Amino acid sequence: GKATSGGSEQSSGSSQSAESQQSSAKPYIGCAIYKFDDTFMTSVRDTIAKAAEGKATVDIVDSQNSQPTQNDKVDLFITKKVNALAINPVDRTAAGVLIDKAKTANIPIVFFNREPLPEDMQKWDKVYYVGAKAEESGTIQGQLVVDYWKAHPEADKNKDGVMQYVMLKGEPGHQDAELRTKYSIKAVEDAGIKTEKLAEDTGMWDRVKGQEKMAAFIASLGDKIEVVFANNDDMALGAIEALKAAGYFSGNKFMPVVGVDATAPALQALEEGTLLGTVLNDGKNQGNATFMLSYVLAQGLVPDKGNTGYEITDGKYVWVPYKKITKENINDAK
Amino acid sequence: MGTLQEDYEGKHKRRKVKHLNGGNATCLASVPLKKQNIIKKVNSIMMDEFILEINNISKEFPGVKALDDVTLKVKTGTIHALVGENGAGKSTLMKCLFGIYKPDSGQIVLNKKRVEINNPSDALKLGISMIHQELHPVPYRNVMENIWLGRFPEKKYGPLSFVDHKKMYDDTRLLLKELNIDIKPNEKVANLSVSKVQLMEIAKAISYDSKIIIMDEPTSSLTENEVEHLFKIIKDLKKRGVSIIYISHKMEEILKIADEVTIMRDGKLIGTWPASELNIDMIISKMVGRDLTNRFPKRQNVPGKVKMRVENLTSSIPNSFKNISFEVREGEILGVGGLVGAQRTEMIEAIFGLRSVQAGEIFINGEKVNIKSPIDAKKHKIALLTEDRRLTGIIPLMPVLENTSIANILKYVKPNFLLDSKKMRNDVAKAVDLLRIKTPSLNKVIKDLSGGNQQKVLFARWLLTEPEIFLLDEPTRGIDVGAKYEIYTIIADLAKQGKSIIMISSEMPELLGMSDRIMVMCEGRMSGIIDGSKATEEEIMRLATKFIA
Amino acid sequence: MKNENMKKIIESISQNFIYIFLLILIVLIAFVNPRFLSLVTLRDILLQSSTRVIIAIGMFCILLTGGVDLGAGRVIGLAAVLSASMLQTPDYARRFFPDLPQLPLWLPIVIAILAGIAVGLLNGIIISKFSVPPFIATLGTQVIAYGVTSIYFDLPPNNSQPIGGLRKDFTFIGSGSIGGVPIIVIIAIVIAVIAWIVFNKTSFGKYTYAIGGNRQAAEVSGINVKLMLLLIYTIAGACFGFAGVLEAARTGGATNNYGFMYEFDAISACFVGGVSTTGGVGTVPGVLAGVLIFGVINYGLTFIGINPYWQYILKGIVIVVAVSIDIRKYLTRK
Amino acid sequence: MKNENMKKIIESISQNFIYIFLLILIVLIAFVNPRFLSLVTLRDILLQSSTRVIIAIGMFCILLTGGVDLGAGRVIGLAAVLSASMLQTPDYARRFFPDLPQLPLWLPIVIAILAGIAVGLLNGIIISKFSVPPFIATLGTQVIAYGVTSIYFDLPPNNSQPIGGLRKDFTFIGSGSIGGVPIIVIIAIVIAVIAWIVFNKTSFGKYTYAIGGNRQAAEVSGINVKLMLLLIYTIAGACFGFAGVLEAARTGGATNNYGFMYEFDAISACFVGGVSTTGGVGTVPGVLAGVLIFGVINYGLTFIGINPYWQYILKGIVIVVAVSIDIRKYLTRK
Ligand SMILES: Nc1ncnc2c1ncn2[C@@H]1O[C@H](COP(=O)(O)OP(=O)(O)OP(=O)(O)O)[C@@H](O)[C@H]1O
Ligand SMILES: Nc1ncnc2c1ncn2[C@@H]1O[C@H](COP(=O)(O)OP(=O)(O)OP(=O)(O)O)[C@@H](O)[C@H]1O
Ligand SMILES: [Mg+2]
Ligand SMILES: [Mg+2]
Repeated sequence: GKATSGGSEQSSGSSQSAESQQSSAKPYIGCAIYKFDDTFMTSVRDTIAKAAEGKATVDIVDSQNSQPTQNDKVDLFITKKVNALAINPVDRTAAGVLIDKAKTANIPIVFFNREPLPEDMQKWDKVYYVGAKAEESGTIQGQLVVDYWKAHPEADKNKDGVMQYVMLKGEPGHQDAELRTKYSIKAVEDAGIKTEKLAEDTGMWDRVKGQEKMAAFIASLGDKIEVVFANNDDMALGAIEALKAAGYFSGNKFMPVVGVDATAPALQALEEGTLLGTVLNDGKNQGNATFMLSYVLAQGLVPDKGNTGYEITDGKYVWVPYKKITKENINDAK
Repeated sequence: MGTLQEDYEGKHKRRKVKHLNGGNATCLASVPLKKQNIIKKVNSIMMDEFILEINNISKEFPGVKALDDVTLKVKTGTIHALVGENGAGKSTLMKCLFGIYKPDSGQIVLNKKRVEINNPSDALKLGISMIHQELHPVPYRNVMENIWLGRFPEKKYGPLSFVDHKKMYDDTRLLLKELNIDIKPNEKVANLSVSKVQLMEIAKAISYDSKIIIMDEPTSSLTENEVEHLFKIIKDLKKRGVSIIYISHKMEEILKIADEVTIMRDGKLIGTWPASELNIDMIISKMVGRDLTNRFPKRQNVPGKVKMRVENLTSSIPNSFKNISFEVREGEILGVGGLVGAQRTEMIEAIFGLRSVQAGEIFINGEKVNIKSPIDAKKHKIALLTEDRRLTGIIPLMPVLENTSIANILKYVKPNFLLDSKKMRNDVAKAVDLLRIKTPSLNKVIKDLSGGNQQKVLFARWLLTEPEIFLLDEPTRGIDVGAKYEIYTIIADLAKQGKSIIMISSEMPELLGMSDRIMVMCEGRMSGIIDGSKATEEEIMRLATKFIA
Repeated sequence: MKNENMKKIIESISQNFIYIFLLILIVLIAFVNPRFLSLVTLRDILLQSSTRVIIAIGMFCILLTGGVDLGAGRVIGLAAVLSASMLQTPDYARRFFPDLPQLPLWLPIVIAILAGIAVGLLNGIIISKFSVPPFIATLGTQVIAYGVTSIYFDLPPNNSQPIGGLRKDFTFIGSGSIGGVPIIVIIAIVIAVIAWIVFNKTSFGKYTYAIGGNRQAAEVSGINVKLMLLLIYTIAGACFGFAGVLEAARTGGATNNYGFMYEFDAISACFVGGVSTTGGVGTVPGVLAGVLIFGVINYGLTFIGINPYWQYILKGIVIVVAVSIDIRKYLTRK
Repeated sequence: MKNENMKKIIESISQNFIYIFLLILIVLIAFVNPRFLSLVTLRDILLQSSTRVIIAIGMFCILLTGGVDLGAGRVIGLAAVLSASMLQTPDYARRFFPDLPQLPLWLPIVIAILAGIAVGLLNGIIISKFSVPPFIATLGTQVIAYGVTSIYFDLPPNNSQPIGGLRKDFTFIGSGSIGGVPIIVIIAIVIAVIAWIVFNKTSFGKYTYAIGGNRQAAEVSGINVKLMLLLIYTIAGACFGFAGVLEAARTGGATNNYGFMYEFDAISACFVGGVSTTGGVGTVPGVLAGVLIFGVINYGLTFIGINPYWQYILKGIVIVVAVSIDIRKYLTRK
């Protein structure tokens, strides 16, 4: 049979998957994404599907942003006797239970994009992780702002040496939202710059909400705002719309805004000079490494640099770092 | 949480005690035949005691003073009739007694003791039960669950108690047998006809074994036979020392069974008289505050050429009406008689396009017409006043203005698509005046009107559409005599103008008093058409039971 | 006499409770931060409430009949994605349709609204023809609409990337002003006025009230109830579709998640604005007040910097309190 | 005679339509992949349906009265977070309460259920005491419950991090088996049996039907409707709370997002299982069939590898088709 891939073709190839797994020796991999329509995860799953072509059968399923649903899907994969699991956890703390399940069924498991806790990773030797350190995206956001702050003294509008900022958070309780919020500010303070939070509110990852919350911030705080942090690009772009409406980005009125994801519209905004910078999570390499690891594991081999093409740290981790994206290196993200 | 639970269990315990005592209704229902004499003695002692005194009750709804200092005293073991025009406040007074409404002032004295009745449960505990004017069945449950609702017999298994279905079934069967009502205990109520539901409600009210039973228009959807039967039951109850408060618009009934009559008008008490001192005309004049000598207006209509002809109309549901053929002329009033269940409603709704037919043709002015929905019917200038005003008539939260004009509203659409509200308001106001509808304003929502006035609004609704054929299904159900006369006048007037009228009625006098011809139905078939001027009650009854084995 | 007057005042307060409630809210927020009382604030709130007004009016039509539409949000998402995908600037790097010629502005807008109409029509058919209760019918079509949107959004080369780079003439609808008044506000006002006229001055409006008030009675009165329901759900679908277009224009982008849960905002606004849950009762001004109450809450609480979690709690309390007071009008019992 | 028999067969098919529907679904899926018919599959589906059964039964009580609870999901989240926060292993690095001594297993579970009861009671009070329609009341409390959960979840030192490291004795409830049957399945069966007894054999159950069938009838028959409603919402709250606990135990973790939108799954299952939208009609076996239908769909479609987006579409179609056929039973008119 033919390898399945993401997207709509998957349904057509699917009926063959179970058979192919029996009839040919092709490894069969079960892959669960935390949320199918997440911008970044879409590029990861597309890469996984492409990498699998001709090599393995990959079933990619949606956990609908719900850990219980993901557990259900993993049970199903175990029932279907996959050779390896590639899991993008909804809650990283829930990885422990998934590892127990995998261990009982003796199916190697590769987590990606969201790092399980170290103590869970130690539970078994056939557990791997591919991805970035989540806090790194926040740190890079902080660095982007620090670079700008240092290069542009006029950024300190009230000249008090303190960076007055507003924060647009993702969905409350979402781990990326919490980590990015925390580490972006930490990076600024680590660079020796004092900060003052003027306001913080949740934009629910959403462009519309980002725009509306920003409008209220501007009305309430006026020119006091010196920097805008947004947990993702969509909210950053919403904020930019609100800023434009308030007269920013025309004439010499500028506001540094940073996001995460390096989405296409964000790159456009970078080129226009409205977005100061964003952070690229390297979906291609994450997807590739995830596939290669699970592919090797599914064949019963032990992964190493030779058979996967990626450096394996501590025998368990493949680190795919985040990249800082500004107008200068925009092509790295295209 | 704990206390709620206890409260709930407490109620169960009480009920259980009642069953242990053997004081359940079925036993009692079977008692009187054997112990009649003893009970009679009891009666003669207590006859002059007031078991219930409702003193100086007032109740105001937004914009209406429904009760104004009303006092009502009921003696033990008597049948006390309560009469008054629509909107006089009868139901409201009873709802205050039954704990559905809380009166603004006044007090209730039961057995010489002042009582607080805050909800129906209190009333039932104090020995007061009620048959409501608007029926209250739970449609998707069966008859026995409806009857014993709120007090199911239970069996105990250790700390748990479960409903005792067998006992409930047997109790129900006994109760219905005792009352001679032919309904199966486990029949779904949704499958019962209106009259059966009414009978079930009567059985339910009696099953409480109460000292006082309120009956708010219990006969509004019963046939003569069933009414007679109910009277027998009532007399039995009376013998047992039960007091009955009886509300009805049917004067004959009242004089037949009431011991005393209390008359109300506009929320005020007019007085209480022994029934023996009253006659129909006296009651009516006290009720409406003026003399009303004739029950029916003089009709001056002259039937002309055939307006509508129905041929071989047969329902697509088995057991419903079949092979109905008749005609109605211009300026003619065709009465339709029969027992409840005779499928008159189904037949007339089929003509109006509300129900599907398997066969049959309808001709209007000699031309065959195809009526598939009320829209078609309206196109052919037919109007239908339905039987159940609450279900298919009023739009409760809509003002009187829109409720009256809704069927005719397209007439008020101006070329710019907007409504000509001025014209609409004028027309409605005229109709409201003509029918003497009692409403504080045209903007009052219709649910706040009394039942009779609601019925008149519905009449006005169809009057505005200026139809040529009126289908009236029990047009005066639940309407007071004064208003009835007004409606009869309108019907007669319409006929005089050449309109054709088909009027279903379960009231013999109405049929005899208003119809040019009377068609009688039995078991879904037509059992005969007789001349209105020559017809007698006996003949109608004979035809109404013609096909009943 | 005095008592009478008192009574009348109390009566009229309770009748107009929501408008008073709105006032109280504004005063409270202004008390915390007086800068809230400014033209900019007013403009922002009106701007943010504009699309909501359109959605709420669509929902109002449906609620009046005694129905409900749980799919409004997903229709908005569909329309937003559709219109945005066809209205990108020709030079944008990651176009949805790389080779699409420049379309006349109205065409994609009409297509998006037609999509809304299609879903509305489907709802209408399921509800009126197959007698499925609206709650379930729209629960079902909502899932379908989301699936369709996601499949479209996932088409290559877009692959679930946020759609950006929208044409200026399109975003102008969402962010431009005429004589200082935002275009989008003008649109909302026009639609509200039309709705007011329809529900107060036309037979269509009266029929809608009648159907919600007593469907059987409406049928007997010769109203073609099924046709009316079909029309009403279709009109509502058009409103939702149009609102989706405006959301895309306003934010300059779209994803398949646009509109998520908007139906609940709209339903809440209608109920708080005095629309009955069983149908047949409600007014257009009431709905506007309901929308504005939430607009003021959303904006105002962010304005005075209330923690997002507390915003949730306050919003919940407002819904419950407002409705429980408003409902007193109809409780004549006892 | 023959005709009569035919009619009876058709009648009984339409009366038992959902069970037949369930069968058809299973056959269809098994046709695509015969391996679907296995004990493991059955076990998986039962396992996944267990908490859903509990939630659906809580919802069933409420739907029977003619009400609805839009807050079920948020109560589940609250209970999951509460129980998880108090049941972490003592040596886990990031404990929610760093110094909490080892509590007896039942205590946090009881606390979590009590939280569910509290929300249920609040709903009950708002609905019965203040006559707020259930739809709005629970829409309001739902937002409040989410706010409270999020605030708790955000308490330092947790700061909105997913709660993990749950005790083995706790997770055993969610993943252990007794004699090959998962504990959680046993729990669900026990609860379903109790519910069946309550609704068929006790006055409480029958009064619930009466309240939904005709509230006025229940009132004038002396049933304390307000008290009943209070009790029913409270019982439902307890069910939701308990389901939340089980979700935490099953996944070995919890976040404030647990349970999000579960109410719609429960409502859909009930409606598909023949519960009436207006109340007073429905059976426990019907509800179980409804839950299983969705269990089979969720599991089966993934099993045969259908693209998640297409799964949405199919699910929507199932809801609409199943209900529209089931509803025929009640359409006796004409
Ligand atoms: N819930 C209510 N809200 C407002 N007004 C009401 C309400 N119920 C009754 N009324 C008004 O109170 C008055 C008395 O009504 P009631 O129903 O007691 O009359 P009735 O004597 O029973 O008439 P009928 O013979 O038509 O049943 C009427 O004017 C009616 O409009
Ligand atoms: N078997 C049944 N199933 C469902 N509804 C029924 C059934 N029998 C009667 N009904 C309903 O009860 C009502 C009473 O109608 P029925 O045919 O028994 O009496 P009728 O003579 O036609 O009417 P009326 O009460 O005007 O004399 C009708 O509206 C009908 O819809
Ligand atoms: Mg500064
Ligand atoms: Mg009355």
